[in-house]
Amino acid sequence: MSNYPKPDAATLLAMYKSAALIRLNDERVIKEMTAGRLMMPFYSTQGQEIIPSAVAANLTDEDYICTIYRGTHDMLAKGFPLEALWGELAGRVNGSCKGKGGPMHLTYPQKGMMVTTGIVGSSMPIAVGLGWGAKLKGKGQVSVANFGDGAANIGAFHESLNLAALWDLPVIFLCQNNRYAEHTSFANSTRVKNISMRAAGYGMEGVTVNGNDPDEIYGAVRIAVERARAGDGPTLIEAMTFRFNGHLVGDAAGYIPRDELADCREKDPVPALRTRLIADGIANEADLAGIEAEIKAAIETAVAAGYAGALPDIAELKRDVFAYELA
Amino acid sequence: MSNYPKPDAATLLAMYKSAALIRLNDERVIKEMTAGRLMMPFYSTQGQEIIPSAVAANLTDEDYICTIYRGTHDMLAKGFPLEALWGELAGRVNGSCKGKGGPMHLTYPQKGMMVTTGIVGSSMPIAVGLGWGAKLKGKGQVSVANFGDGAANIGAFHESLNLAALWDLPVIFLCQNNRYAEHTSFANSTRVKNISMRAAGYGMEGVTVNGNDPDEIYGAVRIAVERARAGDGPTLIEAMTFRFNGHLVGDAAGYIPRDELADCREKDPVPALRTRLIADGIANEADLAGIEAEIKAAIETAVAAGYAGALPDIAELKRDVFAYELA
Amino acid sequence: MTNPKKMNMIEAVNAALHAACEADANVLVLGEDVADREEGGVVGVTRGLSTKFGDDRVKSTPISEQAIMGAAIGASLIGFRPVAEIMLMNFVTVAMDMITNHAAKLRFMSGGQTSVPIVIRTMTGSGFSQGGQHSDFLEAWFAHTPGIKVVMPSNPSDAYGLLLSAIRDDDPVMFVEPMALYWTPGEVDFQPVPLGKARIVQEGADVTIISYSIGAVHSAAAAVELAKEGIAAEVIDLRTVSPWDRETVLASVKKTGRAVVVHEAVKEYGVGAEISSVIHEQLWSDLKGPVQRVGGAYSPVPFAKPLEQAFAPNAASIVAAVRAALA
Amino acid sequence: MTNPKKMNMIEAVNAALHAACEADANVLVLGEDVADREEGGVVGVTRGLSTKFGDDRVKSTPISEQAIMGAAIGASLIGFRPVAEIMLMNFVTVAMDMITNHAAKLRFMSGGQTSVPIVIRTMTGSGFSQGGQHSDFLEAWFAHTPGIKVVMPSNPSDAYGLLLSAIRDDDPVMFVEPMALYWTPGEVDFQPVPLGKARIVQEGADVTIISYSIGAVHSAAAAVELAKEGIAAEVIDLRTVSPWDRETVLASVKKTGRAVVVHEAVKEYGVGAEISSVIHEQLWSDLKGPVQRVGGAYSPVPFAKPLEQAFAPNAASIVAAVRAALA
Ligand SMILES: Cc1ncc(C[n+]2csc(CCOP(=O)(O)OP(=O)(O)O)c2C)c(N)n1
Ligand SMILES: Cc1ncc(C[n+]2csc(CCOP(=O)(O)OP(=O)(O)O)c2C)c(N)n1
Ligand SMILES: [Mg+2]
Ligand SMILES: [Mg+2]
Repeated sequence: MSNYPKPDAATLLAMYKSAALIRLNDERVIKEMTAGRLMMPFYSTQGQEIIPSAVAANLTDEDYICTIYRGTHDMLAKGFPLEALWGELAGRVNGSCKGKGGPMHLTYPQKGMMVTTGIVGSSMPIAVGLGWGAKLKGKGQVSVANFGDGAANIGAFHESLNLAALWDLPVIFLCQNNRYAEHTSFANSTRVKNISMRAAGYGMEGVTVNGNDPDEIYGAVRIAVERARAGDGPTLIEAMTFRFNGHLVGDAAGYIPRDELADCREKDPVPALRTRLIADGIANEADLAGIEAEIKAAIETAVAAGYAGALPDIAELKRDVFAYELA
Repeated sequence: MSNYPKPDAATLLAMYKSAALIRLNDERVIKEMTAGRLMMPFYSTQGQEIIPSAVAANLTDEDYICTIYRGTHDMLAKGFPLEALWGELAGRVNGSCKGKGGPMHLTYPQKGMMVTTGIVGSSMPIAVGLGWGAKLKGKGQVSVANFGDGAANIGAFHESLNLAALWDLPVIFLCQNNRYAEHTSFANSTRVKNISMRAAGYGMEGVTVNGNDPDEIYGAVRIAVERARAGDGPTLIEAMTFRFNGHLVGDAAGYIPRDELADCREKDPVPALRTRLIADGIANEADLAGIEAEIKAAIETAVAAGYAGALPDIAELKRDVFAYELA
Repeated sequence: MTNPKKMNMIEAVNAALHAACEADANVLVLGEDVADREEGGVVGVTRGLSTKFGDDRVKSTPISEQAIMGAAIGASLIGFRPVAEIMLMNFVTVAMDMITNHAAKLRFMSGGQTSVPIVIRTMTGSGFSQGGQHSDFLEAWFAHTPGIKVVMPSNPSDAYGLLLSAIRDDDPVMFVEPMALYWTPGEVDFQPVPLGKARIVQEGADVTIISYSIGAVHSAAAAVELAKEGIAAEVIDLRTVSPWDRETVLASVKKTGRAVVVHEAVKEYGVGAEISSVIHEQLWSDLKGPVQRVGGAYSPVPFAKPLEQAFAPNAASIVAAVRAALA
Repeated sequence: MTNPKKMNMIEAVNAALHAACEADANVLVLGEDVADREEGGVVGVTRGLSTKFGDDRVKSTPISEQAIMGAAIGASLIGFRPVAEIMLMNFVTVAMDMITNHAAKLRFMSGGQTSVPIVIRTMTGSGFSQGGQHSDFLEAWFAHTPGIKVVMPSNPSDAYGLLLSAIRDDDPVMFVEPMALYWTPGEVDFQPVPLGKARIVQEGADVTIISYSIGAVHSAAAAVELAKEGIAAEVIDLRTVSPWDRETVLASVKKTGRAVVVHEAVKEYGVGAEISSVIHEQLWSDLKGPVQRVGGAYSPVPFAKPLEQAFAPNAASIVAAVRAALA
């Protein structure tokens, strides 16, 4: 990985802005839930912020992503509008899905966020289809399938990687390996040490990188994106990371050894990147404090705007089932 | 493979008997179909006889197998009674399944033939369950899942191999790679050169052997069976072979290059084994002619007995749906 | 193609696919063996398409139904209109998640931001001695799934016209082709047939027989028998099972006061139950007796001929149900 | 465990699993996170089982529903009685082939040589803001599938008794646990409850309300409302949806002359249609009006609270349907 293309200063700063937004927004969501103002299953993404920030740094609005219930980080990094997010979490009509999808089905096609699924593994077959469509359009678009370590053991993974490789599709299979699938540790889900080695079984490039290391994950994604845009086919990237807040809000994660938790929290990638930006002279304390203040302000505006939206009319049950409204 | 355990003379002779039975019976079935006396989808196993003969040489009646619609070779090798087979093909009550299953669902638990499925890939998850049960019983039984090259690209393959490896189950995944899946060539179904390399992705042993070479396939199966009985877990064996008669009776296989067909037919493994038995002095022409005559006679008896069975009573529609008869 | 022509349903579906690909460059075709390299399908339904429209638009796939459906769904999200083949209806079971959790729901869950204009072509039906895993009619599962339409033609002309409309439709459509009618010739006028509109096969004043697919053919035959007894049956071919044409059905039953619903699918919890219930709910005071239902037996489809024939409805069982309705 | 005890459904199911494992060493439990290493399930339904009965009999699995079902089916073929958990009912969609093509059909297709005594435990239901892919009631699919039973308890005592009977049953059972009732306490008497027998929740002479699962609870609440208006509703909890207790239902409706069928599953093509049809067919001359149906809206389950509430039936909508039935 030493020979990986490295993110330049501007890119690192952009990645930090994205990571900070994801972290601060995630904390804000949990605050609303703890206060009992938001009722929903919420899958915190704290600890995984660097990955989508590195992905987004390599994509344009024309590129597609599919993600999972644990996907607000992927969405925000790619530019999901904050108000549309908060409106959706609040189940209001100003949500991107008019409140009909909720946190597990966030969608925003204008920026390529095509599907968020609640079914483990199902982001992959659909991302293959987006990659097929992208290849047919011939504009060099890329399709990214986000999924977890647990999803790597379900059938959809196998069929998707094989087809994408066979058809030479511009798809990036991004396994965010946070070591746990609900209560099951990675080691208890498969005999292999890492998922990326499975790529060989499909004739595909595969690599495992530290997803919390901005350089490693940025470089791996950049190479995969270039390969995809060049028409050289798909890549499987396994980004090692960790989820700080258990499976979903309310899960105390008693099944995770305390020292493992402590060790990971200590290696929190977001403050680490912040420290690095200052150390490398890319930004100073004041710059970053300013950025964070801006982000917080933007989030507060979005929270207020989200709740301000109207609750959907019952008639919405008859809309969007089909193209026409049901009688 | 040079260091593989080799079949002894008696075993080779037994394998030939099995292969000859499968070949002669398959020809007889096709004769009945051509004559219009049997109406059914039939998936000829001609060309693949050595594989199940080598498998059976390493199993006992206590071991389990699951196979697929193309499975009469696997069934006969493991000792499926000829009359129960012909009764089933004829849809008569003396068939092993009382005529209710037919050629795609041959079953004979007394000898461990637990499931024949018509769904690609589905022999594998069930064989995993048989392996789990075998492990719980602790009597050293082995479970063999037969499937084709095309089945190696469906989700059930992936989930089954991962679980069998994780649980250290006594399962042998036997991919009978006959180069085609219906009309699709192996090369057009995946980018990889062989299926056995996928075993590594599950932390499982995997090997590709010439399934038409009695020594290679016997040795590979023997090693896998010993591993399973010793409690050392599953194995993926890819046995390279060829189907002589297209996907099913009636398929002219126009999608197979003629020279490929000719070349494979020329390397017909059954006469090849016969020649070898004589060359190695394991049997002489008269012995083998006698054996073949016996087999033919046994088949004729079974054909007659099969048709002699009664057609099932309509009341059978209400039986075996549940343990009790429906009202 | 404008002047009417006699052809069978295979040819009609093939013609509709050609017309659709010709008319709209966004129409794609995928599935196992569908390209000409694989002989354009196991029975030739897609023959000629890849040669005419190219291997990019018409693609054979590995045996990976989840990936097939995912590829179709993903491409449909970005402007394409894929027609995906699931060879036999029983194989939808390995792709149910893609079909029911995704294709049917993405429009609604995204609040109308995305849509899935795909057609899932599949064939099925008993009568070919294929047994329990290759013969099922499962339309009731999809009719019970909001967001997907179910279309079931009974003749070549409807097959052509309905498939054109299904491909042009902006929502997912399950298009079920009855194998038993594949080789029955009929006059095809090459006109689109609107979804959701039933066809009155024959007018009659005494009783209404409501059916679709192969059931409509048996119903027409039953009507001929009934006519000999002086019973004038009005036969309605729903053509689209979901959403079904309530106006036409209710108007007819209002006139006749008696109804019989017919389908080959298992009677219990089948489509007939919904139609029967609605008729009772809507026409209580017009009904002269309870709606009768004719459907497949409550059992898997058996192999043995006498059982297979007893499993499915036929003209005689429909005539008997009509007599009961008139009693 | 003999003297009655107050507990909720989670505790009751847990107690039944303990009792079943205690009583029969062939009872096995498998599924995602079911072992104590994974905290005995995401809501603790299987807590304590692996500690008490060992990690061989009680196994957590990777996220591989096809393999989970295959493991259960395979083990059941050789004498075990596996209880397999599919965490949420929507996830049956990735294992439908194993359940409907295999578990439900193997006994019949093998002519009674094999059987599949498994229980598939799953939970579901709207009301938890989980949206379109985590809330569906899909019992109609399985009721339409010959060879598998469908059991749907509405209270802790029935959950305990029905689960015991389901595990002892020699055929596959889909056991659906309503999440909305998980935490509702009730008196449990630890007696087995026979499959196929409904329970008369409350007697009444004016109208029969037929329901099950969460619907039975709403129906009982509706009956209380109706009583205030002087309407005496007889409330029947089917408990087993397939096969359902025709005698009890028909006897009641014969008495009341009016019926309403209630379930949370989508109304169209739902279980209510079958029950309504049979009542009309069997009790035509006893009926004072058409059977009414109350069910979920024809739409995916929405996220936004007002929509989610409008989607599902409740006491008010049932009361309205009863008024219609009495009109
Ligand atoms: C097919 C299916 N099975 C089970 C579940 C329940 N479930 C939701 S998330 C999850 C764990 C997934 O773990 P992983 O893939 O590692 O992603 P992570 O949650 O760690 O990001 C499970 C089992 C599901 N949603 N879909
Ligand atoms: C899930 C599923 N998809 C498609 C089919 C139709 N089909 C039957 S056999 C077959 C080809 C299987 O090829 P392979 O696995 O190589 O086995 P072979 O027939 O060559 O022995 C296909 C596609 C099926 N039976 N099941
Ligand atoms: Mg994970
Ligand atoms: Mg093959």
